[in-house]
Amino acid sequence: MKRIGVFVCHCGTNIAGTIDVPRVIEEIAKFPEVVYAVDYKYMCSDPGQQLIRDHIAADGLDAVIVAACSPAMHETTFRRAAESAGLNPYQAEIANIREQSSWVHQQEQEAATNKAIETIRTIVAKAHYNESLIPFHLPLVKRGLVIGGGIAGLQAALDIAQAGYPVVLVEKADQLGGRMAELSGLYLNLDSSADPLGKKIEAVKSHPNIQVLTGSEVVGVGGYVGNFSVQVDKSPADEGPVSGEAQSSAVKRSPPAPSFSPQRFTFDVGAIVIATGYDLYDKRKLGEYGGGRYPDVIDGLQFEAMLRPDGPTGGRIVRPSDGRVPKEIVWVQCAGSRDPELHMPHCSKVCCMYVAKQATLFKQRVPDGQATVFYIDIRSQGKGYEEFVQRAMEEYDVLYVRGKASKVFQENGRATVWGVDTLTGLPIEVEADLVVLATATVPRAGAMELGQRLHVSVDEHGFFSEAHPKLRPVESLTAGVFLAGAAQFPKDIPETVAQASGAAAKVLGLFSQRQMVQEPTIAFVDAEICSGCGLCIPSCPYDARSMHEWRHIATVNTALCQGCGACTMICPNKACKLRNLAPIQVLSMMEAYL
Amino acid sequence: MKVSYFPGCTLNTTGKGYDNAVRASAAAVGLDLVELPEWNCCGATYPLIVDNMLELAAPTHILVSAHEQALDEGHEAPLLTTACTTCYNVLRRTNHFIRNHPEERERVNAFIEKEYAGEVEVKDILHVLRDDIGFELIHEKVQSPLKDLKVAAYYGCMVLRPPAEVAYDDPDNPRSLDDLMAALGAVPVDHPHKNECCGAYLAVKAPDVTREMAFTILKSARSSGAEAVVTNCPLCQFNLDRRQREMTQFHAGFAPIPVYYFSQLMGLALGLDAGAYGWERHYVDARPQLRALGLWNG
Amino acid sequence: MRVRLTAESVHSELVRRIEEYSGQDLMACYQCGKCAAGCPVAFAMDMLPSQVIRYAQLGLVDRLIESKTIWLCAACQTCYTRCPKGVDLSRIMEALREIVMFEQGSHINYDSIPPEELAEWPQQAFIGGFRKYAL
Amino acid sequence: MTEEMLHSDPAHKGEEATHLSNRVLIVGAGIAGIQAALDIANSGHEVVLVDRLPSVGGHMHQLSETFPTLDCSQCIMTPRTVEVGRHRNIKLYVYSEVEQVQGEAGSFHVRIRRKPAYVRWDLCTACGACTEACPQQIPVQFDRQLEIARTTKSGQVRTYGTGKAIYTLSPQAVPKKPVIDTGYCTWFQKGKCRLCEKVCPVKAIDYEQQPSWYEEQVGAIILATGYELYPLSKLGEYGAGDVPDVIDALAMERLLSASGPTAGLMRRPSDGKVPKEVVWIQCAGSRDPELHMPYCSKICCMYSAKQAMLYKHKVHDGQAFVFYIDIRSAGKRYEEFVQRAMEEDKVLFVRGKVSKVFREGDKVLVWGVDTLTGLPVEVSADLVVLSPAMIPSEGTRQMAEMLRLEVDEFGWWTECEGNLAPLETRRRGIFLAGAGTGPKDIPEAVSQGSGAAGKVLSLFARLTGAAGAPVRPEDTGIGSSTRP
Repeated sequence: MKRIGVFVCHCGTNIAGTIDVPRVIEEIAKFPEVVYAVDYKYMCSDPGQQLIRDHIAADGLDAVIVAACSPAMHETTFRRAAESAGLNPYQAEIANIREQSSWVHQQEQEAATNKAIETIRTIVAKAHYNESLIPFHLPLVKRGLVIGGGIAGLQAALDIAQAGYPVVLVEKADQLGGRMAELSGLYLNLDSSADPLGKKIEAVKSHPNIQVLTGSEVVGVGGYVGNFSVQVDKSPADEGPVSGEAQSSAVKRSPPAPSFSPQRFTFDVGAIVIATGYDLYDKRKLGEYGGGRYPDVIDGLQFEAMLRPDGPTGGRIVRPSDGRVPKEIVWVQCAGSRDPELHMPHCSKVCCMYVAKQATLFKQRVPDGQATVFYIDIRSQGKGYEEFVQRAMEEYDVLYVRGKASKVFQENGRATVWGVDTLTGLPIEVEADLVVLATATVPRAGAMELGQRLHVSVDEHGFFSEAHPKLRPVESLTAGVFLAGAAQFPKDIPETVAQASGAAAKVLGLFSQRQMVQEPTIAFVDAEICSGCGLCIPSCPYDARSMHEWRHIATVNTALCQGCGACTMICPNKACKLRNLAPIQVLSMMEAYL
Repeated sequence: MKVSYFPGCTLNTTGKGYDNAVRASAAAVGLDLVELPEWNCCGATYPLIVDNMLELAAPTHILVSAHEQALDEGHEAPLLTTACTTCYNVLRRTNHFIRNHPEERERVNAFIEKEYAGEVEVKDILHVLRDDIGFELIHEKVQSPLKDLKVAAYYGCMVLRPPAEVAYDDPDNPRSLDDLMAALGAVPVDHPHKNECCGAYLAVKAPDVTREMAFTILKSARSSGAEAVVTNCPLCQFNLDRRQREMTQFHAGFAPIPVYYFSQLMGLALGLDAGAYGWERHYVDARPQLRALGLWNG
Repeated sequence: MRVRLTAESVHSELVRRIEEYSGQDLMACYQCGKCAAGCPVAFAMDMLPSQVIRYAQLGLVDRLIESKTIWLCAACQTCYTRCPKGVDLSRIMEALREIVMFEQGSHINYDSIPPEELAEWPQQAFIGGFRKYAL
Repeated sequence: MTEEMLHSDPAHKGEEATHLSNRVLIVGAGIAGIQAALDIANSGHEVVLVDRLPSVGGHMHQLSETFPTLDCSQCIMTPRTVEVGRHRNIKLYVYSEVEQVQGEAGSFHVRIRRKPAYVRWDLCTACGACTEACPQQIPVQFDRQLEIARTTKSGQVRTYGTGKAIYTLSPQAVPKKPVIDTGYCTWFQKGKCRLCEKVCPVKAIDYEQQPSWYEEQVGAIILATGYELYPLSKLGEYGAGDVPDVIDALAMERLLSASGPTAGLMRRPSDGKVPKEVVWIQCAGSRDPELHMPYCSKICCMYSAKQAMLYKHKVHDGQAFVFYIDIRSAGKRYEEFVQRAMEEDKVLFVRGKVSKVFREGDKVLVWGVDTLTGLPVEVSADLVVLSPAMIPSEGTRQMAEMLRLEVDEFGWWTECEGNLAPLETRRRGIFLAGAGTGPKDIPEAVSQGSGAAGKVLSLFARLTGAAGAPVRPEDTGIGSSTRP
């Protein structure tokens, strides 16, 4: 017999507004083994937790059930509370009477109350069989992997390395710098981006803790948090030494002997930062704007290249079709963004600002030029951004026209934009020398595949999913894998840099531990019953199963097992079991319910 | 290849010349157009309000006829074509609706006392020529190539929009008519307004508006170097051609430009007798241009 | 006069009928203006196509009923083809025409057209126009 | 995490040899400060976390639900606040302010002043008897000074404050200990009452309590001082805060919150009626270089869409109007969220800044414009919610002077470099996180909190000489050939 205490939470009115809590208390007090039952307004609050701790001691409880919200929310909270009172944390269970009762049955209070009572009854049945478990300890490799050598990856690598840990930085391109290296300047101060970026690159390359692999791709990742095994292929085209000034070093270097097989590196890391950045939406998919059809219809990065002193035009703004300096330029915003019907549903976030910057730089260099921007909403919400856009309007006479352009065509050497000014209600036509499409910002090609390789979830567009949109923005849902920069969603540079430092902090937090702690509520094999059929091996989504080397039974890699239970379903003899969710527990829970 | 053919009201009356050219050219390239034994008007506009059952009855009736004809005469597949883009648009969309709305389909069927579930495939004549006959084959059959006549292909709305329901070409940058012209020995010129609307039935309510819409298209065709415009839409042909009468008056310096039906040029290129192709109905007489190129001696 | 917006006016019976006849969700439009930017008839309209939706969103159907725009829409579907929200504006125009004609009768008088002009028109223009502008 | 683990870690070797401190002072226990504190504390360093409110959580604690997921703010926050409250590496000073900072990176000397709560927290068990007994209903700052009218049994409408003169911030407050508002307490004001003292079972009430001072030695500082809202009193054309049914956005959060003064029921302040037409006014004091603040406050568009949505979920037959200049929904799933507000909840967004708001009978008239039709419009609303500009939290400027740091003309912290060093100040060892540098939404503030933590951890490693152990090529197999 166990001594079980049940603590019912009101969650303000979230639970108590629907469920008759006094009746719940009255009923559960009658359950066998329940020696104490009490309710409180917010169990998760400090006094609520204290209540639990007090009664563990006072009533000699050896199991605790908190009837409250989803275990996803507060299981850890209450297990810690139990632990701090000397109870094994795995003797603390949650009965979810909020998401599964009060919230979904708001109109049926009687039924909701009954369901809450039944839910608690099943957890009591489970608690009866719960074992006291001890977490596993696993070794921890204190080396980081950063994927992507843009500003996000550079910053994350630096922060980790400066804290004393080795980092491997893998970049697909032949040089470091990523998209930022393609930019002409930064908004606000219009500084050239080359300088500060160059310093970062230099700091990374000269840091004794950082190893850089350019021209390389992560092709395989195995293992788990603290113990990832990584395979990186370095393309044979880039055999020479890594150099940030690849432009200069590439000039006089005899081509290496052709070799077609990439160089493969395999090494272990404890944590991974994904900083793979963004691509621009293919402008050829924007037929109405003549993307890819007309030479003088270009995208934002192509225009950046023209503004860059080290760019192909040497910093001259010229029309691709005839090399002349354009006098009139039109920017078309939301080219493929905010368009759930035909293109991308999201706002690409950075376009409003870079367009304002490009228009300003154009006007600085071609003072008698005319800059026109078609927009839907001007999104200049960053420090100094609103002022920057207003300056573009006031000082540089950039004409903002509120309305999405519908058609762009080139005729007689001129590019014409059909738009509208929704503020006067007039259809507008602008004949320009050059049209710049602010195409949607999308994940880098291959992001989906990388996500699969890393077992990290991505959304339907290929942006990496954060663990929680509000409170865990730099973590992925996979332990030990963190996110930085536009790989997660379009971001401007300061946001990217801050997030990269945040990802680094997560890595450092992980590395500050001596070893990894693994939840013990995972699968195990009952060697007595296992027939060695091997069915569980392919059923495991985490590759945590294998056959024992010489005994004819299946085994569990405790580091990889996530306790999902797929093996327990497929095992014909029920030799695969989950700790604290054994078949007998499930059966008794069902029995309690029926 | 036997295909059910729906001429439609326009090709039966004012567009007879276009129809003659379509039938003759099709026959010359091995496309056997079998006119539906009985047919009615399609309605000339696809109904856009939700309660559209009454308006769908007429086009569904045509689809049913095509289905019955295909079964009775043993066509390879129930395929219905038309050279009127308006009819194509209405029939194609009706068919699309019938296929995708089982409940409304029942109501239409009950109304016309037939059982039809979208068995027929509706294709525009140009689509059939492109995919079922092939422009290469047509090119091989050309007797008198069009002498590098610079033509601006004009598609209008009906075969392009809404794309999900009717388009067999890129709605922003269609190619099929251009490619056919190239196959016939003409030089298609690229111009930006091949998919702009010319005003459609505004012709009857606001001819001045249609004139301006047509002007936008023709001006751009002209400045792209075109010597003629070619279209596959009888209403567009009318709007683009007929409205040139007032265009010179409103736009100084506008030089009239002939507007051909694609089938007229096709018949000529295939070396057919083009006498009954309705040349006399053109406002801008095309014959002098053809004579100058040696393509017409009538 | 200021136009007063109320919960009732923005959900008026006429607004409801526009949505019902057209099958379109008026609130799906976020007023980017792309329909107006691409509309080939916009130059002749007294109210932009995007404003037709806007007036309907505000419940100002009276002004829509008086507008020339709904009679100038050629249903070319350029707006719908490019709409980022998939709003079929030509259906909204058609719904409005239906509503107006239901109250006011046909908007075209064929008797006034010279017979020689009538004889020139392609059948489809005549029938199409009749379908759009007459009950 | 144990002490043993901490000191066995190679990253921390060498600490004992120096006089440098590897503790961190974090000023502000909003979500940015909390995140930074947890990241640092979980890495084994001690954190001194200071906040001037009686409990941690900052503004996020006041929010009802958060965009774009509509997660209950307090629910998702509680695990963090509880962890902060219980963390062995976090030393919490609430109801306290940093009074003096001296020294340099690695060894800052900090003096903290703790305000008198008039309650001995060491004795208090948070039973709540004092608050229950307190006769003085007061408008409280946490509820944005809201006063809610209720109809009494006799049919009279009476206005009540939303809290008591002895209060805790919320049921989930961490720590959950009461303080006395001496400005309202009948004992402090009139010299009588002492009811709380009478009911307190553990004799924790101490009317004589004095401020106390504490000294702390830290190696780094994170400023997570956050924001405030521009006062309505400065917005004369919008009623200057004198119209009870014209409230600011944080007050609306409290009205929408299940733990708010109406327990989440939608009631308007003046007469307690359910508002049927509600207007949100964007850019109230923002984007206005001439008269108010020139900058965009960044988060208003999103929270207004969220509030309008939540309002519609509570008042199904209500109508929400949002007057805006530009809709700024530039975040992950933000654009989709706003479009959902329009489509599913029929929120009517009207493009045009409101010019005037005034009382007419029991209604509030809003004069605006729809720039898309070109029509002047008005709404006779039951409730008007303003989105006032965000401004730096009170005292930021003084703190800047004390720390010899720069703030911009509006009082926001100046970053070392806006683009590539957004978390650093010009002084080594002092870092920034959250809305103290300018308006930010929650994920950004959290990212910055973690980011600042990363900066601190890196700094400590460098200060203590733990950093810089060069990698050994044989560990990765990546030979020296990849290095120049």
